[in-house]
Amino acid sequence: MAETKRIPILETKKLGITFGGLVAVSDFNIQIYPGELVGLIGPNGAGKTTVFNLLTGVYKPTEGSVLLNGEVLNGKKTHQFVNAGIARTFQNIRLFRQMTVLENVLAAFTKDISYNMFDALFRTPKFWKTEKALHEKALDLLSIFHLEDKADSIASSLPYGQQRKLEITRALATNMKLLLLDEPAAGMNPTETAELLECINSIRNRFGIAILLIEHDMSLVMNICERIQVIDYGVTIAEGLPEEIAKNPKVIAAYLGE
Amino acid sequence: MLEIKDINVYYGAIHALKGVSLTVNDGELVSLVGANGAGKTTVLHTISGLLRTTTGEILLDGINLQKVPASSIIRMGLAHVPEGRHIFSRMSVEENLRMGAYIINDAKQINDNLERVYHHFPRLKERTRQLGGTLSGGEQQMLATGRALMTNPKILLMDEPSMGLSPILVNEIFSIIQQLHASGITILLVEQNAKKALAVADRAYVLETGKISMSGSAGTLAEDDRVRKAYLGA
Amino acid sequence: AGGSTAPATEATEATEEAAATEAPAAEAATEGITIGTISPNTGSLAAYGTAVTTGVDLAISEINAAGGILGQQVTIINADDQMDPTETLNAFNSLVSQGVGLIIGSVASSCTSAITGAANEEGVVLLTPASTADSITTEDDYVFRACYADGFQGAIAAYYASQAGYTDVGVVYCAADTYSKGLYDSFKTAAAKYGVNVVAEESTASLDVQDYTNQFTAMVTAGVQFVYAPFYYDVIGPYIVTQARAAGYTGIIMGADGYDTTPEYVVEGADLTAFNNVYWTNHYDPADTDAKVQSFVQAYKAINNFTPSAIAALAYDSVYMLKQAIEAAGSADASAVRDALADTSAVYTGVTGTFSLDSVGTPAKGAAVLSFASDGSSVTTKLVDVVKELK
Amino acid sequence: MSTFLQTLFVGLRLGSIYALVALGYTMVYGIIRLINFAHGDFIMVGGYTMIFTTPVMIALELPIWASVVFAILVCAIVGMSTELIAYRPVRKKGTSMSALITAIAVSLFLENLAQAIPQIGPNPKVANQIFSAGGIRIVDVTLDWTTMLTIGISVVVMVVLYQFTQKTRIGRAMRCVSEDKSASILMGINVNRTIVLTFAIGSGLAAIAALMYMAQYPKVYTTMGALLGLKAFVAAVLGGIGVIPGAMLGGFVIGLVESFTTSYVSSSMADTFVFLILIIVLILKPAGILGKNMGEKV
Amino acid sequence: MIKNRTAQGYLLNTLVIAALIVGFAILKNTFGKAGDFKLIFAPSIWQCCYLIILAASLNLTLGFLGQLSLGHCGFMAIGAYAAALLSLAAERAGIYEDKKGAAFILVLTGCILIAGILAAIVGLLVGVPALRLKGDYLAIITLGFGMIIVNIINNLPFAGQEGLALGSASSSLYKNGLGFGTTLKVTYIWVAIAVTLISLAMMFMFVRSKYGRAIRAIRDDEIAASASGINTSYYKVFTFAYSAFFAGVAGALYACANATLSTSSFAFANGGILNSTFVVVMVVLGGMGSLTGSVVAALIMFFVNYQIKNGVWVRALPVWLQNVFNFPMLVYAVILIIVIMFRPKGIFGTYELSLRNFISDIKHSRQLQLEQKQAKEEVRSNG
Ligand SMILES: Nc1ncnc2c1ncn2[C@@H]1O[C@H](COP(=O)(O)OP(=O)(O)OP(=O)(O)O)[C@@H](O)[C@H]1O
Ligand SMILES: Nc1ncnc2c1ncn2[C@@H]1O[C@H](COP(=O)(O)OP(=O)(O)OP(=O)(O)O)[C@@H](O)[C@H]1O
Ligand SMILES: [Mg+2]
Ligand SMILES: [Mg+2]
Repeated sequence: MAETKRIPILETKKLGITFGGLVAVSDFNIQIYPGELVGLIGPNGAGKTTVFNLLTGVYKPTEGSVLLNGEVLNGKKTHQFVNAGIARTFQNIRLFRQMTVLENVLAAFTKDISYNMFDALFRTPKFWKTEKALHEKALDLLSIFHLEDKADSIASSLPYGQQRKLEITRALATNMKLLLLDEPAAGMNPTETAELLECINSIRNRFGIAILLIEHDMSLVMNICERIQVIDYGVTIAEGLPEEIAKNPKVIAAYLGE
Repeated sequence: MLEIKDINVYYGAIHALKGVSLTVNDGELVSLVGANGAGKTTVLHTISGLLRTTTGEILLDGINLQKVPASSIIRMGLAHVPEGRHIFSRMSVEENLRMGAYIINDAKQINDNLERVYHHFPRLKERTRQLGGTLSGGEQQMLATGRALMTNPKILLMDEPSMGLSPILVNEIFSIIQQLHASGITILLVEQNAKKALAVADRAYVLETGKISMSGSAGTLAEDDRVRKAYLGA
Repeated sequence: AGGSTAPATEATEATEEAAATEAPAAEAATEGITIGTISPNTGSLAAYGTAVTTGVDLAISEINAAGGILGQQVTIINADDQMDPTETLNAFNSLVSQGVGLIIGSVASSCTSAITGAANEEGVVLLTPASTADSITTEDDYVFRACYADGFQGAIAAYYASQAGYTDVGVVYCAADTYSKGLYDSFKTAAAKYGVNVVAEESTASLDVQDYTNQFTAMVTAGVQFVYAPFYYDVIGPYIVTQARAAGYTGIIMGADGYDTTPEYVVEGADLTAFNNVYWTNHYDPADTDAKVQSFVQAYKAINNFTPSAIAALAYDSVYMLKQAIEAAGSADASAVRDALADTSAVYTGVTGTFSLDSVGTPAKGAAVLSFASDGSSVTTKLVDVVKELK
Repeated sequence: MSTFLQTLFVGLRLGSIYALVALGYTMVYGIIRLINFAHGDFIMVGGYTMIFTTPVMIALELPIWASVVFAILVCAIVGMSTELIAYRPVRKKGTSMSALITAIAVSLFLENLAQAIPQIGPNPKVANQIFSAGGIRIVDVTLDWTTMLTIGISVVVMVVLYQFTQKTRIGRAMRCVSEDKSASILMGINVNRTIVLTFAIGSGLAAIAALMYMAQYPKVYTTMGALLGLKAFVAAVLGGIGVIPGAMLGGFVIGLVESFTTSYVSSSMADTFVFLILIIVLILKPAGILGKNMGEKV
Repeated sequence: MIKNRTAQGYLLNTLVIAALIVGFAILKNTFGKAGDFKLIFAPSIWQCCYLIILAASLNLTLGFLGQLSLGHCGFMAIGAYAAALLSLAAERAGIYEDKKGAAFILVLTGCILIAGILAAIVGLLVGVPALRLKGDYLAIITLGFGMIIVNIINNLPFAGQEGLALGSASSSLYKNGLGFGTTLKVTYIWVAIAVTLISLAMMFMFVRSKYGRAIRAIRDDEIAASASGINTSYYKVFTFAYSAFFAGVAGALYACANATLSTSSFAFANGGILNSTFVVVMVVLGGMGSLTGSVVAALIMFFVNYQIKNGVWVRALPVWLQNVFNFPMLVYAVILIIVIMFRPKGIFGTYELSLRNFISDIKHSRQLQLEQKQAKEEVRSNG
C-alpha cells in the first residue's frame, strides 16, 4: 500500500466514558485507514461494544473525540454518524422485526432518498423511479448473502444466522465507508463461520470499505484481520499484527488462554 | 433419565420439530448439534415446559412432563440455561443468582451455592451489585449459567453457553461443564462450537430442520464426514 | 317562540311543505299519539335521566288511565343520549325517523342545544323539561321549555341577597358545567342591578371535584356572609356544606334547583346543623300542601320509593303541557301543537306552578325560595317565600 | 397564613388519597406493564360494598370502618376474576395494546354494570360518617383526624408493600415476573399464580383506598373511579411507575399542586396545572421523580 | 415490474371506489322511507366519515410509529373549534350567505384545511417535547396535553365549555357558520365522503413511501433505526404532526355534522364513543398498522353502537336482555372484550386490503386446492 494514502478515515483521540463510577473505556486511540480490516478483541466486559457505541453516537463520550475523515463528530446524533459514513451491527441482533427482509434494507436507504412529501403523495415519476431503483439495489445487496429468496419474509421469522446476515446487509445499505461488526459469528458453527468469512472478504473487495470487527472466534479474527487491537478493562493492552498478538503474553493471560 | 418420544412442535403454521425422539441417560453428557434454525432451542424449550408439544411425550424419571405445570418442572431437579441469557436486567447480579435458588428454602445452602458460582466466575463476584442489564454480553452469559447452577440440578439443559465468550472463558465454561458432568449431573448441551461439544460429550444427536438425522457416540460422530463438513468447518 | 312574526310564518310554511311530503306526525296520529323523550339514561349524569323517565311515565300512566288525549292512548318512545351532544342528535334523528313529532328532552343544555335547530328544520315540537340555558328557546320556533331560564333563578338569588341586606357576597361555581356557569352568569348580572357586590369568586374545573375547602377558605378571608353556590344536590349534601362549615364559613349558602333532594344525600352520623342557613330556589316545594303537589308527590313515591326531584316534576308537567296543547290544537300534528304552545295566553297549571309561556317559549312562573333546617341528626326542607315576580 | 395552612392540609388530604390509589396502580403495572384502567372502578366496587355492608356493621354494633373487610374480599375477588377472565387470555395471545383495550373495556363494563344493577342505579349514595370529625387545630385551621389517618395508612401501606416486594420470596417472584416471564418459569416461579396474587393485593388496596376516600369524601357513584383513577395513575407515573415510594410521592405532589393552584392561581385551572407539572417533570426526568432511568444497553 | 403491479392495484381500487359511489347514488334514490335517508343514513355517513379519519390518523402514530397517544381528541377539538369559529367569522364578514354558492364551498374548504393545519401546528408543539418519552410515559403526557387543550378551550372567552351555541360567540353554530342541518347534511354529503377519501389516500401514500418505512423501522427498533441513518426525532415529530393534521380535519367534519360544540365531547373519557380512549380502541380493534383495519373498525364501532340502540332485533330479545341493552356501553364493553379475545392483534393485524392481493390470494388458494386434490388422487391411484 502506498505511503501517500495514509490518511485515516477514522481516528479517535483519548476516547473515554464512565458509567457512574465504572470506567468502561479510557484513553482509547485507534486509526483505521481506507480498505483496512481491523480486529478489536478483549475479554468479556472489556469495553469493546462500548467503543462501538461511542463510535456511533449511541453513547456520548465523557472525554476525547471521534474524527471521521478529519471531521469531529462529537455531540452528533447516531443518524449523523451514519450519514458521515459509519454503520454498524449489534451484538444482540436488532432488526426491524415486523418488517419484511426487503423493507429492512429499504429502510436503511431512507437518508439517501431525495423525493419529498409531494412526490410521495402524488406518486410522481420521480417517486416511481427512485423506488424502482432502490428495489433493485436492495435485491442486489440481499443476493450477497443469498437472502433474495427471503425478501418477502418477515425479518423475525428468519433463523438466527440469516438474521445476522440481514443485519450486515442493512448496514451495507447505508452506503458507509466504515463498517463496525459486533460479534457477527456468535451463534454460528464453524462451517457457517467459514462461510461468513468469505462473505466479509467479498464485501470488502466489492465496496472497498474499511471494517472494524469485534469477535471472540479466533479462527475468524486471526484469518482476516490485518491488524488487531486488544483492550482489557477499557484500556488498550496490545496492538499489532495477528501473529504478534497471538504470541503476546499479556493477551494470552487476559484473553486467549492456553 | 430423560426420554423424548416423537414430539411435534409448531409455531403457528411453522412445523419446527417433526417427530423428534432422543434419550439422555443418568449421568450422561449428551450434545445436540445442528445448523442455525434446526430446532435445537425448540427442543430445550419443550423439555422445560416453555413450549408445549402437540403430540408425543417427554418423560423425566418416568414422569410425563406434558402433565406437569412449567414452574414445577424446575422443582423436579431440572435447570435450563436459556439461549439469549434472559437475565433479570433490573436486578443486581447477586439478586439474579439468588432468584436462581428460588425453589430452595435453606439459606445456608443458598450461600454455599452462591460461593460456588462466584468461585467459577470471579468476574461476577467483582460485580455483585451491578444491575444485570448493564453487564457486557459475556458477563451476562456467565450470570445465566451461574443462576442455573444455584438449584443443584440433577439435569441441566444448556443452550449455547459459550456464545459470546472470550476464548479463555470458553475453555472455562467447558471445563465447568466437564466438572459438572464429573460430579454426576446429567447434561443436555446445545452448542455451536461443535468441535468442543463433541469432545466433551458422551453421545450426540444431529438435528436437521426439525428432524434427528444422526446419532451415536460423540467420538464416532466427530469422525463422520458429513458432520465434519456441515458442522466442524473441516 | 321566535321574536318577530315574519320569519315564523315562513318557517311554518316550509315545514308544512315538509310535513306534506313526509308526514311523520300525521302518520303517527291515526292510531294513538306517540311522544318521544330524550334523556341521559346512562353515563355520569344518569340520575337526571331517571328523573325524566319516571316523571314522564307517571304522567302518561295517569293520562292513559283517564282515557288518553283526545280519546287516544299515548305511547312513549324513550331514547338515551348518554349526556353527549352527538348522541342527542342521533337520538333525535332516530325518533323523528320513527314518525315522532313531539319530543320532550333533553336535560343538559349542551345536549338540548344540539337538536334545537334540527327540531325547527324538521318541524318537530321540542319541549325541554330542564334545560335552563337562556339561549335554548330564543332562536327556534319549535322549541319550548317547562322550566324557567337561568336568568330568572340567578336573579332571584341576587334579589334575595339584596332584600336580606347583604351588600358584599361571594360566589363558588363550577366553570365546566353549563348549569352552574349559567347561574353564575345570571347571578352576577342581577347582582349588579340590585346593588350587590360580588367581592369573591371561586370556581372548580369539574363536577368531579371533591374538595371545596380552599374555595370557602377564600370566602372566609374575603369576609363575606352570603355565598351563592349553584351546584347539585350530590355536591351540596356530602361535600360543600360540611366542608364550608369546617373551613370556618358560617354565613348563608344559597343555591338553586340543583339543591333539590339534598336531604336524602347527607352524611348520616355527621353534624348536620351545618345545613342551617342554607337557602335555595326551586320550581316547586315537595312539602307544599297544595293538593296538586301532594297528589303528585304521593303517587310518585308510591311507585319509585323516593321523593320526586324538581326535574321529575318538570318532566311530569311537560307531559301535561303537551296534553293541554294537543287538546287546544285539536290534533297531535306537530305544527298545530307548536301553534298552541306559542299562544302566550294559554295558562298551564302544574306541579311546578301556574304559568304561561312568554314570547320565546320560556315559562314566566314564580320560584319557591326554600331553606334547610336541621336539628343535627336530620335535614328537612321548609318554604321561606314564593317570589312571583322580580322588581 | 391560615390560607396557606389550609391549602397545605387540603393538598395533603387529596394527596393521601391519590397516593393510596396510586399504590394499587403501581403494583399491577409493576408486574404486567398494564395500565389497569379498571383500578379506579375497583375503588367504586369497594365503595358500594361498604355502603351495602354498613347496615350489617351497625346491626352488629361494630365500627363502620370494619366493613372494609368485606370490601377487601369483594375487591380482591373482582380483581382476580378480571385477571382470570379478561386479561389473561388476551395477554397470552395479544400485544400490550390489546391488553390495554381490554382494561378499558373492563372499566366500561364495571361502571355500566353497576348502573344496571337496580340496587345501585345511577343515583349516588352517601356514606355514613366513618371516623369521628375533628382534629388538631393549628392557627385557626383544623387538620382532621381522617387526613392524618389516611397519611399514616398510606405510609404504612407503602412501607409494607416495599418490604414485601423487596424482601419476601413472593415479592421477589413478582419482580422477576415483571421483567421476564419465561426466565421466571425457569426459576420455578408459578407466573400465573403470582400475577393473580398481585391482582388480589392491588385490588385489596383499592378497597382500603375506598375506605379512606369515603371517610373524607362520603359520596359513592358509579363513575367515581374514572377521574380519581386517572389522577392516581398520573401520580404513579409522576413518581416513577413501578416504584412503590414513587407512587406515594407522586400522589402527594399532585394533591398539593392541585390544592395550591386552587388557592393561589386559578381554581378552574387546577387540572391544567396538575398536567403541566406532570409534563414538565417528565420532560426533565423521563422516568418520573424516583424512577431509575437505566438507558438501554446496546 | 413493481410499477406495473402497483398500477394494476391503483386501477382496481379506483374502479371499486367508483363502483361504490355509483352504488351509493342508487341506494340514495331508492332508500327505504323517504325520511330515513335524511335522518338516519346521511348523518350516519357523516359520523362514520370523521370516525374513519380519526381512527386512521391515530393509526399513523399508534400503529405505524408505535407510540401510544391518548390525547388524539385534543387535536380533533382544535380542528372543530377552529373550523367553527373561522366559518362564523367568515359569515359575519358577509363572505357567504345561506351556506351555498362557490364562496361557501371555498370557505368550507379553507376551514377544513386551516383546521388541519392548526391541529398540526399544535401537534408539532406537543410532539417535540412529548416524543422524547416512550411507552406509557408518552401515553400519559399526551393524555395530559389532550386534557390541557380541552381545558384551555373551556376557558377561552370566545369558545367556552358550553359550546359555541351558548358561549359568548352566542349564536348557534347551527344557524351560522358551517353547522349543517339535516337537509344540508344531505346536500353536502359529498364533502364528507370526498374529504375522507382524500385523507385516506394521503395517509396511504404516506405509509407506502419512505416515510412509512422509516416510521415502521422506528417502531420496531429505534436504536437500530438511527443506526441505519434514519433521523428518528424528525420522523417521529413529523408523523405526529401529520396525524394531528387529519385529526383536525376530522374535527372540522365533526363541527359540520354536529350543530353545537361542547368540550366535554372531546374529553379523555366521556359517555359516547367519541373520545380519545375510543379512538385507541378503534385502532387496536382494526389492527395496528392497517389503515384498512382502522376504516373497518370505525365502521363496526359505529354500527354496533347504532344497532345496540336502534336495532329492531333488540326488541325481539328476551326482556331481561333488552334491559341490559338499555345500557349500551355494557353491551359494547362485552363485545369489545370478546372481539379482542378472539382477534388479539386486531381484525386485520397489519394486513392492508388490496384488491390485487385479494384476487391473487383467491387464485393462489384455488391453485392450492387443485394441487391438494391432485395429490390426494395420486395417493388414491397409488394405493
Ligand atoms: N449503559 C451502561 N451502564 C453501566 N455500565 C455499562 C453500560 N454499558 C456497558 N457497561 C459496562 O461497561 C463494561 C464494558 O461493556 P461492553 O459491553 O463494552 O463489553 P464488551 O467488551 O463488549 O464485552 P463482551 O465481549 O462480553 O460483549 C461492562 O462491564 C459493562 O458492564
Ligand atoms: N417464536 C417463533 N415463532 C416462529 N418461528 C420460530 C419461533 N422460534 C423459532 N422459530 C423457528 O423455528 C425453527 C427452529 O428454531 P430454533 O430456535 O429452535 O433453532 P435453533 O436450532 O436453536 O437455531 P439457532 O442455532 O439459531 O439457535 C426456526 O426455523 C425458527 O425460524
Ligand atoms: Mg460486546
Ligand atoms: Mg437456538
